[in-house]
Amino acid sequence: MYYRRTLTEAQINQQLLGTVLTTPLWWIIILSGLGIIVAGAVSAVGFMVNQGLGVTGLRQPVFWGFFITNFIFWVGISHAGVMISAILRLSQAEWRRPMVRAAETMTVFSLMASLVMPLIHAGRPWRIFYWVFPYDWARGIWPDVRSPLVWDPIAITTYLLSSTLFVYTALIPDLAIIRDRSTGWRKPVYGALALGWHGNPRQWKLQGLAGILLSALILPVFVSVHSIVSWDFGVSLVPSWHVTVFAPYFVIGAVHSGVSAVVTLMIIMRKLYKLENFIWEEHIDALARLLIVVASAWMFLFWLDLIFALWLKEEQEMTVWHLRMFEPPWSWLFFVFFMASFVIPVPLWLFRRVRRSFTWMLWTSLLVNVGMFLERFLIIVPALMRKGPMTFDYATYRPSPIEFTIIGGTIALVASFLLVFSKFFPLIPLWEEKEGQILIDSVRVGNVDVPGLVKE
Amino acid sequence: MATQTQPQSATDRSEAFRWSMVIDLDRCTGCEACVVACQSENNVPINLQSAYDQGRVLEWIRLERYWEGDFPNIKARFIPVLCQHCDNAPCEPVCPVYATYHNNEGLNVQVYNRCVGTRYCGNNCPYHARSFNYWEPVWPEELRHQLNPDVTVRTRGVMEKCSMCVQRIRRATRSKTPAQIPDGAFDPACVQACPTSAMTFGNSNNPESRVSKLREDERRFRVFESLGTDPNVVYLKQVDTNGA
Amino acid sequence: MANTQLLGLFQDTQNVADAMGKQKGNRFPVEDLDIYSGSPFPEGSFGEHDPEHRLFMVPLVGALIGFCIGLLWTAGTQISYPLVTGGKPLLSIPPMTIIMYENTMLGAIIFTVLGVLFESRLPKRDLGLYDERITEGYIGLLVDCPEERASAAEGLLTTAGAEEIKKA
Amino acid sequence: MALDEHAIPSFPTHQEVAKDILERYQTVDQRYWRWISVLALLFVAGIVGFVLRLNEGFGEESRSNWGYLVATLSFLLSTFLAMPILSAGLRLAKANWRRPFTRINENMAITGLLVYLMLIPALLALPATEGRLSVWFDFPHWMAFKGGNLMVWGTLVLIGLSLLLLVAAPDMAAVRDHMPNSRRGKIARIMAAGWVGSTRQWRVLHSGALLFGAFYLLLYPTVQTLMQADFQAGLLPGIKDAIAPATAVINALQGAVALTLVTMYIMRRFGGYERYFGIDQFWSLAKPLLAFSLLWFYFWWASFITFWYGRQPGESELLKLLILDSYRNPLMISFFLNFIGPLVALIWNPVRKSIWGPTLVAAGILVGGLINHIRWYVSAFSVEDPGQHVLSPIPAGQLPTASDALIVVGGISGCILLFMLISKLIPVISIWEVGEGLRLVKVRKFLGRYAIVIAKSH
Repeated sequence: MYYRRTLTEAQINQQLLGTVLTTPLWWIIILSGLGIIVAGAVSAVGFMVNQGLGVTGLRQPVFWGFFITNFIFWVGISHAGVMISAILRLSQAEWRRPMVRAAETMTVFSLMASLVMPLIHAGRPWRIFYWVFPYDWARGIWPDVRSPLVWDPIAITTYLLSSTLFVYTALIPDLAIIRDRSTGWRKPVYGALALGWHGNPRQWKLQGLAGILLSALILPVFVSVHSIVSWDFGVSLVPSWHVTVFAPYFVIGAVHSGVSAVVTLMIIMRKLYKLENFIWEEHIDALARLLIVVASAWMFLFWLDLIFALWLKEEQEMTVWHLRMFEPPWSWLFFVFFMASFVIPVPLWLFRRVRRSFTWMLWTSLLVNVGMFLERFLIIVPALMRKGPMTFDYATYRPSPIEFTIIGGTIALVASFLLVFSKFFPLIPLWEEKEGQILIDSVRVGNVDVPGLVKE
Repeated sequence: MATQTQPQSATDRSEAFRWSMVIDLDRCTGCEACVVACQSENNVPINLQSAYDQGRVLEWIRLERYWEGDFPNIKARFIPVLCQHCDNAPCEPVCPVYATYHNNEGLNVQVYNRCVGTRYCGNNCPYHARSFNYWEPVWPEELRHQLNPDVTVRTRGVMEKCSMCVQRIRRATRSKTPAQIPDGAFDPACVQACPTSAMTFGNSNNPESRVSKLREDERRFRVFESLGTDPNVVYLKQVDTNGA
Repeated sequence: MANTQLLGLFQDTQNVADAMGKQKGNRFPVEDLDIYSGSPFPEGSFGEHDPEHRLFMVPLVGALIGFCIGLLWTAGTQISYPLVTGGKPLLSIPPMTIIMYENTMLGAIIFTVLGVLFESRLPKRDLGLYDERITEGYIGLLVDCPEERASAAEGLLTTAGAEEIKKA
Repeated sequence: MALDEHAIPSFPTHQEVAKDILERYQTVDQRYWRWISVLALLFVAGIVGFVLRLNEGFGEESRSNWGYLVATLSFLLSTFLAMPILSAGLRLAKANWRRPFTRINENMAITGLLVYLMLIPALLALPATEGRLSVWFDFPHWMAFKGGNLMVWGTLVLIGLSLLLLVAAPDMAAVRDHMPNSRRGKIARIMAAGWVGSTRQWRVLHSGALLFGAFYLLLYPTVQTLMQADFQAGLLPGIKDAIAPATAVINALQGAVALTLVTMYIMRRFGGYERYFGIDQFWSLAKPLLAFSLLWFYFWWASFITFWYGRQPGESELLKLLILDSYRNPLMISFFLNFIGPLVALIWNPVRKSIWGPTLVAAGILVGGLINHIRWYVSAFSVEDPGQHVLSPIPAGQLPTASDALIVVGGISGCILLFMLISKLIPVISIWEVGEGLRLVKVRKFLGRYAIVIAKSH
């Protein structure tokens, strides 16, 4: 219902395939820039593996730090993709069209980034390959399925595989389009990828069904993944981790950060790829409305967490929360987290002017993700610092430059993945845009035309 | 499902051995002899100043000092903290690779070459009994030859903790029936070294052993009983009436 | 008797709908008519016959397989390594449930994708009679008919307003 | 919306709808009175049961008597009082299929009056906050604990009622003009509050409806939190189940959808409203019903796995009480009715896309919900000493006595009674909203078929 101007299929092809069929200069520049950062991070990892985890800031009793924070952060980001595309597909929301694929690809790549984290944070990463993949027979013992650390890789691999298949299935018709446009060596490649797609009614019908069915199947997975991540903490005995509300709290928080990330991504895409005809104020507006709801639900669960943490008046719970909220530097971080992820953005989003301004939305959505990173950090570290009354080795945690480099590296990694993907595949699904163009209509009420849709 | 999910106790009481320890805090002077003994017996690297600065101390048993009572009648107390070998050990089920599990002699064992170093067990241990090898362990040249051949030298990246000197247990119980092993026939290094014999070690499945008797002492308490970890190490302490 | 194929290319979607009607009217069975379009149209827009499929059974099969794998895997691990950890039962059902759930979903999803590909008759090795303008807004109407009726079909396509007609 | 080829779908005009609904509204037939009398009878029986309980007093020793009253209270809160959320939410989401049943949901807000009355004995049955854990921590007892509850619940009920009155104004105006001289017509004149349908009035109505809806949405979780914290967690020693209020909200939404479905079915079957509650409504509501059924399990599981794995002494005892021993069978029943049943039935589109399918599932969900609330609250009220750290002894499951049963039945039928009464004062189908919907729909020829175009203003 958001179609201001109608485009012919030819125009859509020509405008959305521009970057796929030609290589702009800025693309090379940005990519190489990101490549340098990634290279830096990789060498940092190498140094760490070579020297041992001593090069990080980790110490007794803070066994987990930035790496696990970053792991949760990226899993969180990955939750927007499926959430947006699946829920909006199922509810047939029209404004989903330009953003579904970008969101889904972001899911895939941020999941990859998150998978790296637990691998490199382990004491003997080379032995991890005993742990998850490939299931080895030589070692003589299989992983203990009772451990949450075994649930994690299983859940995340499931999620990764499913969303990859999800992306590919919806990509086939567009691959056919590129096949017909492209020349030279590209043609056979895309031809093979398109699997000989004709676009006859049968194929289109099943394409539609696949969208619905896969969405319906992936949604439960998406909920389970971050819940399982949250149970890494929930099932432990660490004060302020052992909370029943963690699962939904993590999931909603993930959606909060993820959808914000989608907003950021959409705005940057729009600028880089000149998608003014496809991404409009209305889309960002709709996302912002969604964010208001999500953020409020998340706040509700946050308060539940806080109230019931104090509920039993357990000394250790109190100590942890006191450390989090009132003792610098943690209190500063807490303040920033609270402001950045809720207090500043949400009231702003209540204003239509803010929701419809790309600049405002870009910065607020970035703000949210800064806040959400801090949130995860504050969940993990203060709790470990004060996890027991054994005061003997109370200590603080200060991430080392190595850790910062690696965190930065993951961000660059995801960004460059997205860039490369967008070089070979359109980030906006062409056929869905075209479908939207076909279904657009309007109903005349009095003397205004209310935009509407042909319902099937 | 309902019945399956019933928590069941880890240790089978019908087993021959259930190694446990009783520590009498009223006798402890905090001399740290146990710490030294443990280090030399179990090849625990020497904790230099830098280790303390970094907060990466490797210790299987440590003396925690705590204050009892309020000023002016305030007293410094000592409690030796080692792995409590909990029957419901929080550290065990979270390990993805069975690197730590409960053996049938009531011990919480750590299998170094299974360990990949996720450090989840360390997070989940309320007693801070586990320490992690952040660096490759090194010994001064002159100490190279005192390393105990019965104990593995742990490599970088693995968790380690008190094993109740499992090597001594193995040596003592090898091809013997419980009857052939008199109470107190052998002791872990810390117990052996304790000058005030504040520590007692033995088989608590044998009702005649000193441990079994001391475990019933009215001064008995276990650390963090409220967590339901069901520790195998029991402390004895007179409740101080004029302090606190 | 050998069959031949004709592909009429249209720009106006309405014409395609009419052409379909005409072909049907002239005893070209609807199963022999196919439509190629660059974007999906609501079902039955061209009066084409509704393709039947059995997609909804496929995920269930996958789910079942995934579930069984999960069950064997989790139960198998715990039974074959009877190591007590944290006093948990040797066969702990809650953790098994989580893993079995994930495998069930994975099985369902993989099978769905396979089912979709199979039901939409993909992958095809060669495109056969096809035109690249189809992905640029043209609609292709494919007629599959015996040799001697080809001219009739061609005539109908032209009268219906096909811009170009390709023959196999 | 699916439609078979070449059949031209047709819609009634606004005038037809208005005329039809007003006529149904005007005629009050025998059957209606029969229903009313039966419900009134049951309601009186409930009051009798309440009085029987009353003369055992509110003391410590007789607290367990009130478990079933509180369970009923919470059940009503989680079904009837959750209905306005549904209409408010769908209105915010601009779903067109909501229009025929929004008024049902809003009319249900009237039951708040009865629920509020039931809150008072429930509060009296609670022990003082001193010496036990409570969400009020160390606030003074009366001011915060009971006063706070009364205030927050009262606000919720008030918002619900004002939403109902505000949104009803145009239809009351219609009634006023349709039957000026009858008694109901005169009441309508007052309730319409001089509604003429000016642009300004409509703008006020629309923004007001959104505003009240948003308030209701925001306040409802708070009330559920108080319910859970004060009436359950506050009485179970050593419980730390932060998810419980969220669970209650989710289950409440499930209950609201289910109750809407059942009400629509009954009105189709006995009220002859087939043309308004079509397959579209049932189909569209079946989807959220399925979603909430899945969430029902998810939220239950989230707290179960945490307790099972953490397994501190306090937790294991509570697991025994709520899940493994005392209240296992209630859990099993509601587990089947609220999760397994809906899942198995509703994953099939043919079932979802039918009248009977969702209705049947919904009925089951309502029963299961009631049993689940009994599990929550009767168990909590059967604990002797909420002050202790670890629950012991674990109380056995408590079956309802005759008066308990009367209270449960009476409470529920009382709410239905109120709904039926209000529905003869305020038209049970929103004329203006349905009319608005009809204006936004058109039928057009789309290539080889006819299609419906639905417009959304934004």
